Amino acid sequence: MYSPAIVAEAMVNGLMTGAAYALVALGLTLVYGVLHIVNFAHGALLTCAMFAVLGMEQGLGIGPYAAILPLGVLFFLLGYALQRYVIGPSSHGEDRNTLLVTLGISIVLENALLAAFRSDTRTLGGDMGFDVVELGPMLLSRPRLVGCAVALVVAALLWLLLARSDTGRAIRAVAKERFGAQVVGIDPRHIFAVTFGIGCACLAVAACLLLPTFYVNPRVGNAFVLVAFTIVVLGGMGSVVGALVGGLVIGVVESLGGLLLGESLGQLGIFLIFILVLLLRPTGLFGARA
Amino acid sequence: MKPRDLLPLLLLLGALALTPLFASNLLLNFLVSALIIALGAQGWNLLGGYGGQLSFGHAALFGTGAYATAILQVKFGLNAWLAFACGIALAALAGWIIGYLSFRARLRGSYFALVTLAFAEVLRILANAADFTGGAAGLLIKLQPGLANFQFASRAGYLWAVLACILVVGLMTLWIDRGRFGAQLVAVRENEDAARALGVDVLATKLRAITLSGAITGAAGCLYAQNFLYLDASIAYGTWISVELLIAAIVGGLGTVLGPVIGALALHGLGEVTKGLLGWLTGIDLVLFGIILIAAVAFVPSGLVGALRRLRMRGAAR
Amino acid sequence: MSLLILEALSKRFGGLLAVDNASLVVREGSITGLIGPNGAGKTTLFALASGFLEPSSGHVIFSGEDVTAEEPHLRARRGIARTFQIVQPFQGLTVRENIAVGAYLRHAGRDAALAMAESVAREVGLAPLLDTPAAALTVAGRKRLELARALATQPRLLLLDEVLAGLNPSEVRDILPVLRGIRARGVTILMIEHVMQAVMNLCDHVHVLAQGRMIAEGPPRAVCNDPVVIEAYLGHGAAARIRAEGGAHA
Amino acid sequence: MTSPRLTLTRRAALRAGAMLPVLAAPRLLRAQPAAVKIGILQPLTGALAQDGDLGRLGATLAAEAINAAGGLKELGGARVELVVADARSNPEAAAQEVEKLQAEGVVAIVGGFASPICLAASQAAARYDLPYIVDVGVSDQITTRGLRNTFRFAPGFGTVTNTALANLVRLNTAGGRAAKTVVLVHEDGLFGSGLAKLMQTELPKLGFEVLETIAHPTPARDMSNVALRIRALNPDLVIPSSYYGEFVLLARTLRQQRIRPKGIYAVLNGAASNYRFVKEFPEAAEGVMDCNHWHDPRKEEAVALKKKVEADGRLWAYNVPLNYSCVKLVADAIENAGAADRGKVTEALAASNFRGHIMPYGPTKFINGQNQGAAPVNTQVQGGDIKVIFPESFADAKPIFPLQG
Repeated sequence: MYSPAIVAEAMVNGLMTGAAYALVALGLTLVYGVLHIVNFAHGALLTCAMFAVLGMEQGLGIGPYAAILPLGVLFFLLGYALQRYVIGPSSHGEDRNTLLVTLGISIVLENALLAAFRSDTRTLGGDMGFDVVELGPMLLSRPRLVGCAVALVVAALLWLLLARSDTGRAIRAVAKERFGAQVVGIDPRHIFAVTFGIGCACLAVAACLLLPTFYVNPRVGNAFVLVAFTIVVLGGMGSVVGALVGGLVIGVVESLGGLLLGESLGQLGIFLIFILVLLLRPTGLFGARA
Repeated sequence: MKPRDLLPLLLLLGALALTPLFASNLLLNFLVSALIIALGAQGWNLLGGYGGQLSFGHAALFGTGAYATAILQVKFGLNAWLAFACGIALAALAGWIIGYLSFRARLRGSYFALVTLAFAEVLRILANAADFTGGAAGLLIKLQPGLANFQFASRAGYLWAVLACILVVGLMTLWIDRGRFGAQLVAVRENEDAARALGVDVLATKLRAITLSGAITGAAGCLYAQNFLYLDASIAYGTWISVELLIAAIVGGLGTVLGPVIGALALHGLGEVTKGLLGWLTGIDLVLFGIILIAAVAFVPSGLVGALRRLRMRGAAR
Repeated sequence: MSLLILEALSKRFGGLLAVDNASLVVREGSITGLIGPNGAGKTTLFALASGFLEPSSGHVIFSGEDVTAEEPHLRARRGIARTFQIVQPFQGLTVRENIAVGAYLRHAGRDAALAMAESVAREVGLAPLLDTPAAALTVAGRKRLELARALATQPRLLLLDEVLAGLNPSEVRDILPVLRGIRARGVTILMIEHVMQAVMNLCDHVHVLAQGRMIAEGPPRAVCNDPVVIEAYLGHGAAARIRAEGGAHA
Repeated sequence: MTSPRLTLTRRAALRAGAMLPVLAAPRLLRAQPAAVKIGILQPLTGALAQDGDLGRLGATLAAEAINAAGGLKELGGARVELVVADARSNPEAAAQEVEKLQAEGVVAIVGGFASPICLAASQAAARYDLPYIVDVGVSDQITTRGLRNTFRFAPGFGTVTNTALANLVRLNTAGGRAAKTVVLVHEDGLFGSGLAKLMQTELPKLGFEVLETIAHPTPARDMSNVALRIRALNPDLVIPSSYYGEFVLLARTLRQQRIRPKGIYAVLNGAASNYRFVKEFPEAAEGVMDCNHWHDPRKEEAVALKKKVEADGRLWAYNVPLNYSCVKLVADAIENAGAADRGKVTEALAASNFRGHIMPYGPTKFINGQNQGAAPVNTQVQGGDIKVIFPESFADAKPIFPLQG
């Protein structure tokens, strides 16, 4: 019913959207894989990051791409502090408490943003969103292409960090065997906080890449949370490669589902995949077998 | 059951039942809203508190109860009381189906939490798109106060209806707490393998728990529909309801008979207080609410009922 | 009369053959030992016997009936109870509540179950600790709790996975009469054990598992002197060395 | 119904008692009659907070205007005092807030914004015979339930759709029947779906072919696929009904994908007649038409109010003049009733013939709670401004249709 060119373009669109999803999911999967917590504050933190991008542009004249580095660092510190001084101490190592604490944080952040910025939907000024790259018959949004590329680079860097660096080894050690790691002199609290910080830094990067083509309001992050969870599950909780591939797969599924079934029911596809993966292969595509 | 075990429950519910004698409608309305959540949280608590299966998707059960009651009345002209009973039954069925699928697949912990969340979302999208649920326009139950229609002219009627349900569920929870099923359920929560070795049918135990949980939370959904007389997909199946139920149960004290009731009242009360204090700047009241929630978890990790128990023990020790 | 028969059981995990064509018979009323070096597959064999794992091939026959495909809780109902090598107490519950979970298998009522729990606690020496949270028990206490919970299910066959490991000699001495008492009540026991003193003292019959295969069986003394067994434990040539040393001493 | 009344009076008495020390200041008591309280119910937090905020702004400005002009004259110059309540973007909270407003002793409630909130809140208010004036909620269920206390000042779905279709036909005829095929894009909630359903049945009768109806969720993360489908279908006309964020995404994506239908004819759109959108994306917004609530540009009061709002750095959107008008309508009804008595105010509203509002509706006339004169206005973004193109009686610009591709 649709010409192959349209379907192909939908797939490319899906890949580009999926790359952005993957970035959001990267932070989530890392935090889940290491801390074994479902971070409910993820969406609100993404919203925070998006407001930060907006503020950088409007207040300091720093464009979204130039903001990647400073905001990445800033959100790493923010995430570190949140885990080290709020989530860690107040959850007493109980999953259900972590759940409530992250939920509490999301309520606080979301409404603090609401109080500070009102509920208006805002966008970055300028017509950066209209830049296109012509590829045959396809008109591809330049900011989204850039986003796609940066997402791949970030995923690769993260993978390298985990696989090669000392910090990465420590993170993996803590993820696998908390007490064992402690015995060899790793402070799990520090590592947890570092992990959470990296997760938040991923969000900051995602925000920088999303904003040129998206909008921001105090609730916008929620739109990405459920889909990010789906990706994390699909890719296997804790797997960086899984999050990347999962993000791309979900992006394409959503895109084709939207094209063929309509945007609303297309969402159904995502959740059905989610449920089926959980029921049939709960470790995901790339997760270690439990 | 010893009378001593019953006392706190009866005292609390008795006191609440007497509020219409002196309280304003504002307070009664507040109580009805909070207690509907309390009832739903009792359902959540049976599965999450006693059974250790933390669901993020109890909206699936709440919404099924609510929609069933509404649809049966509006589209099929069923009597409201019958619709109430059917709503409970269908919510229990929904619980059993979700449980059967996920527990058969051996989903636990975060995995179970996420799959329930997804089930609730699927139902929300379907209810929003389907015709017989009224689609996005939702369903309006006709305002016809009268006992036969399960609608009350005064708020007290709703209050007593909810309290009656809470009492029944409270007694049932107490009975479970003191019996074989409760012991096995708690054993499953604490250690599935050990429970299995002791002859506990883990799957059946979990299924019983989620089915009962569905019936209870579904009843809360039915009462919600009868009270507000309007439903749409994001009210019935929205994430907010799952979150409210689990917060109420956890804050109140997991695996305790009174926890969900105390938790729901405390949280709703807190919400009203912060709103009253700081309502002038939109959003700030919820910021305070969030901070208090975090502080509560930090300083009262075992829930309010646990804290009360400790206080009483300290008092007794003196 | 044999109560439990494991018939040519094999269990494969991916490329690893953890249990390889192992057979074993436990006579009713006996205390049978299962010994073998670390990693021999003893715990895997227990998991097959109690239903926690399904064998790749072979059969489990309990009291004349094939229970190979049965779930653990159904086997528990038939009268097979097991303990775990790594103790698995219900951390959040008291000792009484822990044992009661087992007791509820045969007693639907709360009072009967609690009474059963108390009597089992007395039998294994946990009576003074009935209201202690399980999380607060010592290692010895937890081992006793494992035993008590299993006993509370009123089993015909008790599978004990290293209940003595981690105990000091005096604790071991204390628990041996308890085990004898249990057998005296007519409960058959199959135990994995490393504490040879206990094996010698208790067992009527011993099976030896090494690298997933049954390599010897017989009365404890005979088995301990079996060169095949010694080699399995101490490595190739060990038996000859010991014999030589023994000769030199003599 | 008797027992709640009793508690109410008792409570009111208690309140009065508590306030006695304040009122006892003798000069104050004599100089000024008690303020009349009007409840403002808006979704100030949650998903609809943006609209709730705008509604509150309009209501506040109306109260300021009334008080600046000497208050309620029939009541001896009594001041109007607004009691603002937050519906938190959900019907349950809204119903609960109605109880609170009732306890505060308001004489009427204005607001709601979203249809589900209006439905739940007006029903809760009906229990107390408390007059409820719907500001925006367009669902036709609102006025067909037979609730005596509920009034809607603005047009409902039916009226809006009929006007939108009639104007579309006129537009198309004038434009040489350029448009034959249509794609409907709508959000999948109550408002978008309801509208799309109506359009789907009506458009073919008017000679348009509906090629496709595309629903999308709110919030939507991506509009590329909607744009792709539109490009594949290549309709003459796109009719979108979405909230702000999604329409902005759609318009931007269409522009970016160089998809230029002959017209974008929005109905009750969240962005198409929103100045922020026009300012931030002038190119994407240019030429977009909308059939929506809009103030009457002929009325000086409306123009002055718009200037004032913009001078304060706030956004001008239809919520502002609607709520402004609704509060003034209630004030007028109180004046006519001669007392802040809800029964009398309800009667006064039902019989109301109010001209002092700033909407292009003519004098109010309620039948079954619906204002008969209420009608939407067609606007088009032209040269970076929002112009009225229909009705011709007060249009300040000629429609540009079809757009040059």
